[in-house]
Amino acid sequence: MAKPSLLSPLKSAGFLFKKPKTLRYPFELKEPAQRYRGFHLNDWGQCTGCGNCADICPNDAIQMVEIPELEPKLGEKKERPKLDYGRCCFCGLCVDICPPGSLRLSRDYFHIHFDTDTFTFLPKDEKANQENFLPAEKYSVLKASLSHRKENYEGFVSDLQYTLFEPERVHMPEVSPEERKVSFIEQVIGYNREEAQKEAGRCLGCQLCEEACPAHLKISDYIKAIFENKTDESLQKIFEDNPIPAICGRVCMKHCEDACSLRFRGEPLAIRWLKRYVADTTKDYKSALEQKHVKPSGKTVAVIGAGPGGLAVAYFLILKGHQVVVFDELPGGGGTMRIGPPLYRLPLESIDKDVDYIHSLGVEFKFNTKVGRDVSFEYLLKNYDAVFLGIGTTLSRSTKVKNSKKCLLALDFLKDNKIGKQCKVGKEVIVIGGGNVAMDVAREALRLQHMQYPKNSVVTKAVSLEDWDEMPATKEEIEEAKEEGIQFHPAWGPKEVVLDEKGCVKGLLCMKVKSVFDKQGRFAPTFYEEKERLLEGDMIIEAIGQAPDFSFISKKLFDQLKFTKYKKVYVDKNGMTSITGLFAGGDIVNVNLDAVTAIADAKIAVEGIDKYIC
Amino acid sequence: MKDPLKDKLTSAFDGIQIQPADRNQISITANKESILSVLSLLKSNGYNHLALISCVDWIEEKRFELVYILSAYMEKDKHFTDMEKTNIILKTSIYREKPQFISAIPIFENAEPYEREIHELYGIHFEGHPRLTPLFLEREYKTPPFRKDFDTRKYVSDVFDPIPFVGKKADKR
Amino acid sequence: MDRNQLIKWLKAPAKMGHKYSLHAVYFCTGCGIIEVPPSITARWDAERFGVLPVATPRQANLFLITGYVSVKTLRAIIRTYEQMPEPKYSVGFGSCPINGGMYWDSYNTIKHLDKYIPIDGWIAGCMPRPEAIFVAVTHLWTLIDKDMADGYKRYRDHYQAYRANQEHALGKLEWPPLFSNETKS
Amino acid sequence: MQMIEMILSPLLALIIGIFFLGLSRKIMARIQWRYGPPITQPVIDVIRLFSQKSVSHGKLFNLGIIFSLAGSLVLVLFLPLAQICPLSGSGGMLVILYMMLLAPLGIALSGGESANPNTSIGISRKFILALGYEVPLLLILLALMTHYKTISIVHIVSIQQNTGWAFVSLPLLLSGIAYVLILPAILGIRPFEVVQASQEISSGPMAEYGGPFLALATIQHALSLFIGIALFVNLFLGGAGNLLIFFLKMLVVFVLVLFVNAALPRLRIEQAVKYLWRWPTLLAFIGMIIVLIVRR
Amino acid sequence: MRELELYFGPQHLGMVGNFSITLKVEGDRILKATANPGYLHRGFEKLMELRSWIKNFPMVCRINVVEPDSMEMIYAMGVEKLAGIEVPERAHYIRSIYLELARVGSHLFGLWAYANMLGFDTVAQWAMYHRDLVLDLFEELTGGRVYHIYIWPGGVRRDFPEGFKDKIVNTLHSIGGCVPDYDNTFFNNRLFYERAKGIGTVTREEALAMGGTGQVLRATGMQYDVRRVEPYAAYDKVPWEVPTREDGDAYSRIWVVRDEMIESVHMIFKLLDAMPEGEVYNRIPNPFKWTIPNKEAYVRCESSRGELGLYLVSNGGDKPYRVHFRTPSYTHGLTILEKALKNASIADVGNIMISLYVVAPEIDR
Repeated sequence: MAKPSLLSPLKSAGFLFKKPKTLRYPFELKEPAQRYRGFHLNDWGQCTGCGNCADICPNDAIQMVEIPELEPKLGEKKERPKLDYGRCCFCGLCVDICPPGSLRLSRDYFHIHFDTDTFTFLPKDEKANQENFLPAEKYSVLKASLSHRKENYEGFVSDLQYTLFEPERVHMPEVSPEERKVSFIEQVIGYNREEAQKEAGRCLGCQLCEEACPAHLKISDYIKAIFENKTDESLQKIFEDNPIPAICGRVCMKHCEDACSLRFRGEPLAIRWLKRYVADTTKDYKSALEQKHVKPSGKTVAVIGAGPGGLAVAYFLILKGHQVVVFDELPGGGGTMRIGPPLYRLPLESIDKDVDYIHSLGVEFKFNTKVGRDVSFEYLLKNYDAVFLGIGTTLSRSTKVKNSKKCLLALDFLKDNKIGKQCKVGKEVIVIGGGNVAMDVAREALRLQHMQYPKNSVVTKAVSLEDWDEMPATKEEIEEAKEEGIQFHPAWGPKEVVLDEKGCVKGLLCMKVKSVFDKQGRFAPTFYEEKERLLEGDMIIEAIGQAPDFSFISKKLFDQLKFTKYKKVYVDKNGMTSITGLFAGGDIVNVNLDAVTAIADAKIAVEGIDKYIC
Repeated sequence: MKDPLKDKLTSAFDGIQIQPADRNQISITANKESILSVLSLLKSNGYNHLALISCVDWIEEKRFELVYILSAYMEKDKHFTDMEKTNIILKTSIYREKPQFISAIPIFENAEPYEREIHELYGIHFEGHPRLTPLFLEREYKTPPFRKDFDTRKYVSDVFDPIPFVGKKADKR
Repeated sequence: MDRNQLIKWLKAPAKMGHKYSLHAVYFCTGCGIIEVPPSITARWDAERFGVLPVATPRQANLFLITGYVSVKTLRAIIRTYEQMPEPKYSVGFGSCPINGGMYWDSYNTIKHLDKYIPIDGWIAGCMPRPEAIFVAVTHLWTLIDKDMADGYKRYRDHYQAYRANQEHALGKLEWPPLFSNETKS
Repeated sequence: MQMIEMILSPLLALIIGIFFLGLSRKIMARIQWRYGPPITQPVIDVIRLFSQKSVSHGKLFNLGIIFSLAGSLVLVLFLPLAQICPLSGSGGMLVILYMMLLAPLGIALSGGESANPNTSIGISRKFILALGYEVPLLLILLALMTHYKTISIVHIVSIQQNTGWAFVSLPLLLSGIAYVLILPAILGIRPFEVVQASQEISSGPMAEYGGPFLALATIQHALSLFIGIALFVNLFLGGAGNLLIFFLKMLVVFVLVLFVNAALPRLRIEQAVKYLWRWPTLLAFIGMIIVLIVRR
Repeated sequence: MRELELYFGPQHLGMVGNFSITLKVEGDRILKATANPGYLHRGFEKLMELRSWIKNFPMVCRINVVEPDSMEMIYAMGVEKLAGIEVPERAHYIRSIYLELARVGSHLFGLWAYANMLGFDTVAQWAMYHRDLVLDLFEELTGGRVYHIYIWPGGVRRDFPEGFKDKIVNTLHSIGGCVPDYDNTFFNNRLFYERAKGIGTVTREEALAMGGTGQVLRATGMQYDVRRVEPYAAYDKVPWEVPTREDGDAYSRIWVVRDEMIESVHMIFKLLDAMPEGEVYNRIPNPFKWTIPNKEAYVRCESSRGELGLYLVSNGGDKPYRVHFRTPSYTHGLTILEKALKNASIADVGNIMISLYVVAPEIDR
């Protein structure tokens, strides 16, 4: 510390002759920093309207407003965030939580106005709102406002490394491909409690999945219950909408996960596995669920088919106090679930767990009873207050190419392997089809090959009309199939099954596909006739689709049954077909062809039945 | 905490609970009668810095918890010991109905604004406090605002929201 | 200043005076005040625009209400606003006076400042940057030019309503009404 | 001729004073690393202030400020501006000494009417400060009068034109330095900006002025700037033969004073008075004694 | 002389922050001073009880506008202590650098306020200019000039942008280059000495009795600094000094501020050299489902004005049950200020208040 002086301060006078350090705003502009947190930008193309930003806003500044003009899409709400700059504190929490990363902050920060109403604002970005975003040469600071902004002026954006949500899913332990391809051991091991809680903790509670789910399960609720380690409560939530969690937890087509808001920049929440976790950890449904005593209504309903739809109808009806009898030709419940999904995917015990619970509620099951053979359809219609038709698709379609009689059909193959005796497979198996059933068939055939020819080299080939990107099977199914060693031949169409002299299958003659769908998006494949190729194989399985079997219905009644243009059974909003008292659901009604949609149909039908018989 | 002090405290006061130190933090729960003596004992044992007096409203248990947080100033200028690192949280409970307590001003001078604040925001009366006048608030509140049964959102929507806009804006809405 | 402005200035010197000599009340109403010192000092230098903080409201014609307004401050704000000589301009600075901002559910802050005193312009942001103050000043110039910055007139016209709102929020006011009852309401 | 001068002189003072106000803001700004307002800013301010409506606190409140301004205007008439000096013949320095007290008095009258505690503190400060610098000023003027054997400023100026500046003439050097030391106090700038100390007493006497009153007060402030410097230029820097040189001399003095203003903080009032009564008074006293000795 | 009732603030050019002091004066002497806070009371602690843990992060920095960063730090420390969240090594260093930058900025703001109070516009403007340069650094780092919302539980919100180290060094060098100017014009100014020496003296005994911390205590020669006493972030990783003065008056306090600023700059350089590479953020749990076990904690850190504490109680829910900030200005502004103002001159009210570095929003909360 020098001695205080009177003269030393006068040295400051020297600054009179130096250039001032002032920024001569607005003539000298200072760009805001790269990360500046200014007004919002929202890419409406990416935004899903999930509302996480509104939930995290500490100031209640974000409101989700409905935009009627938006086209509805899967996993998207017709809502967009609306900002109130009379509330916003520019903290950027909304940016860090935004799962698709559509909400960003720009470097604009001017809005000066005499009217407070202009401070509420629906953020859009340059793409959606071009007139408000001006290129740098047209932009003027002095006019800057919410409707006069600069183009390409992104500031604080979401960074996957620093997001508030966890983009990566908890790894699901699986049996390795080498191990699983030689047995029918269940591929997925399942979460333990910590893993399940951790995974459940990723859920942001935006409920996009609930809208996407055909049966509208209360997904965020039951996942929250899992997070809080209340599996019983979670199971109760599931059972409100879905009585077969053990089945659905394994084979559901998980429309919910396709809609999960985390899917954009990370992996979607493992909703299906979590449902499976709940179903599996609960040893006994009965103790976990409270059974309410309902006064019996005295009405009886017949359900044809014990598939997911039939089971769901039975369950919901019994809860309403109606007597239910379920008829099925198979020796156990589950319908297609019992025969379709291979054992490594859906073990029989899981099916029986769900079916047994429904049975324990008082539903009468008549297995090994084929309607039309053991009991007539007209009898059911006459003697029961209502009949639910949940027969599903039980006939496999054939390609009908030359010699296709020599091929096996997918459903028969699967059924025999699952509940009958194992098939003898060839060393080179060709599977025609690119759907999930084809994958199941191929992978099952592969396992059988490995089990039956443990020493020899074997090969399974999958032929599909569709190319990689169009293949209807799910991505992970294809991935797993590839892991296990299945050869894919996409974009090849079958032309002829080639036989050798003995009449045994020698191979499949294929031709290159030009296109699968026509301009309207209908299935109408065209081929390059000249590009041919012979795939060798000693066994061919056709897995190109299924059709329902209505043979048990008499001609007279069948004529009364109306169909939609997709060749589906027509039902009204109550789930009733054109025949009074006959309700229908499941694969014969909807185009989704999966379990959860069948449950959704069942719920509609149950309401209809209830209304009809009471 | 040094053991002698612990012994002193447990021997001198009934019903005192001392939780073991957790990351430089010791919680002591004492009876409300003995709190001032505990404070002065702690002060004479080196914990001479009253950092904070706080209050927690445990509405379900129908009690207010008064919290005194103490730490130690250094005894010598450049000498640091573990004692300075330690924060003592001294807690006591008082009834929620007509809450009353004794002022700690005679022991710690800077307790004055803290107690004044708690009086204002929780409605706890401190005996022996020279000026329990309003510190922060301008309006009068039936329930002191920091109590858990005071719902500030309801208050805002009841009191401020009905006030109408003026002029053009009022006509527009 | 271009030539047109020069002509206008010659026509209406008072208006130009109001525009280019905005003396601001230095009142730290809220946290927004933190950006006022930078803007009036060397880095940004608001004095280039004729903006200068002055000591008392009597000398000022610009009132920057910087940030949230607690009930206790509201009393001081009304007092200060009424002391300012007409014509006077008030600018709400930051989110909080517009719609409550961060403190929308606080029992001790008011949400809409324009219910109590008229405001001529609002600046969005939390904090608005110093640049925003300058742009606001230029906007205010435009408003003054177009005679749209008429908050003080509105205050006179609707004084009864404003006073009623003030008394609703603050209880009885200890000072007499600024305008007598005869003014139209 | 005298009539024209009577009008011209205050007008010039006004222009120069307001120019100095603008200049001071500009120069201060430059020392503070910034550009500062346009130099015409005080004019705009004054125009704006005149157009504003303001509350009056009573007749005396209105009269006081006019009284103060009138005092300053009349004082200008007694000051020679280069060749212009409307009332050169009469009064002389004693009048100036007397008139210089009028301005604070007017402000005091006016401020006393408004019951603002800051104003009353400001007024008391103003008088204390005036008391502080009047003593050395009186001694300095006495020394000058004794040295030049006249009380007329015009004479003093004309003598200096012949014999050189008083500031550099040995006998008057100390008095000159004393004047320099009290000049900030006369001008009311730092370190003697105690009267208007806005950060302490909200600009003191001006606290209740708004609108036209403040405009008048600003003009009065500008005039007092002019008077303080013009007096120094006349008494110690030999006045000037023409207006330009007079103005340049004033400018130099003003800029130097501004450096002090920029580099020093404000003193407390008692420190200010203590200072004023110590060093400048001492110097002025010694200076006077020297003058007396030299006279012998 | 008659007694006058004088209101210093809230609308006052010398008042920093919305605060007011009611003075009872006789002539120029103050008989009694009563601090009158509450102009900025927003019921912060109540509002925080209504918002979830993560939503409080944008809230908490608003408590103190001058140095929001230590507020962020204290809340992050409290939450980390309650929830047991670990912070990566690099984040500790970044936090320290960030907090020291904030301290420099805050002290420069204090210098502005103090110089402005003395009518010392020139230095005030310089200090504010240099603070703005520090704010530019913050803007670059965090995206906000004033409210940075940068320190999160589990680390910091973003890593340093590219080339940021050099920017810090350059900016600090350019500020440091002006230290001689400041010294010449302000700190070694005779009139500053006259104005501040012996004004607002708080002796060590008084300071200890009234719970003073920060410069108030360090100006009396005690090296009490929470960064040293109970080190947090990376303050125990590099060597640094605690500057002190002996007299306990405004002059000593301002000098302590100056020395602390210089020490902070040196510390930043050391921290920058020692900073390791690596992660800066351990992801916190999903904010919508984040609950913290039933616990209480008291944490403290050294803000630019003294000891800043936080008493945080959780009842196991997704929101804090009780938050209480122990802010240095509370004691300094309500207890010590009233005592220090007694018998002072009116001209020194702001002088004393700002030398105690009373920041009003911190008192009111």
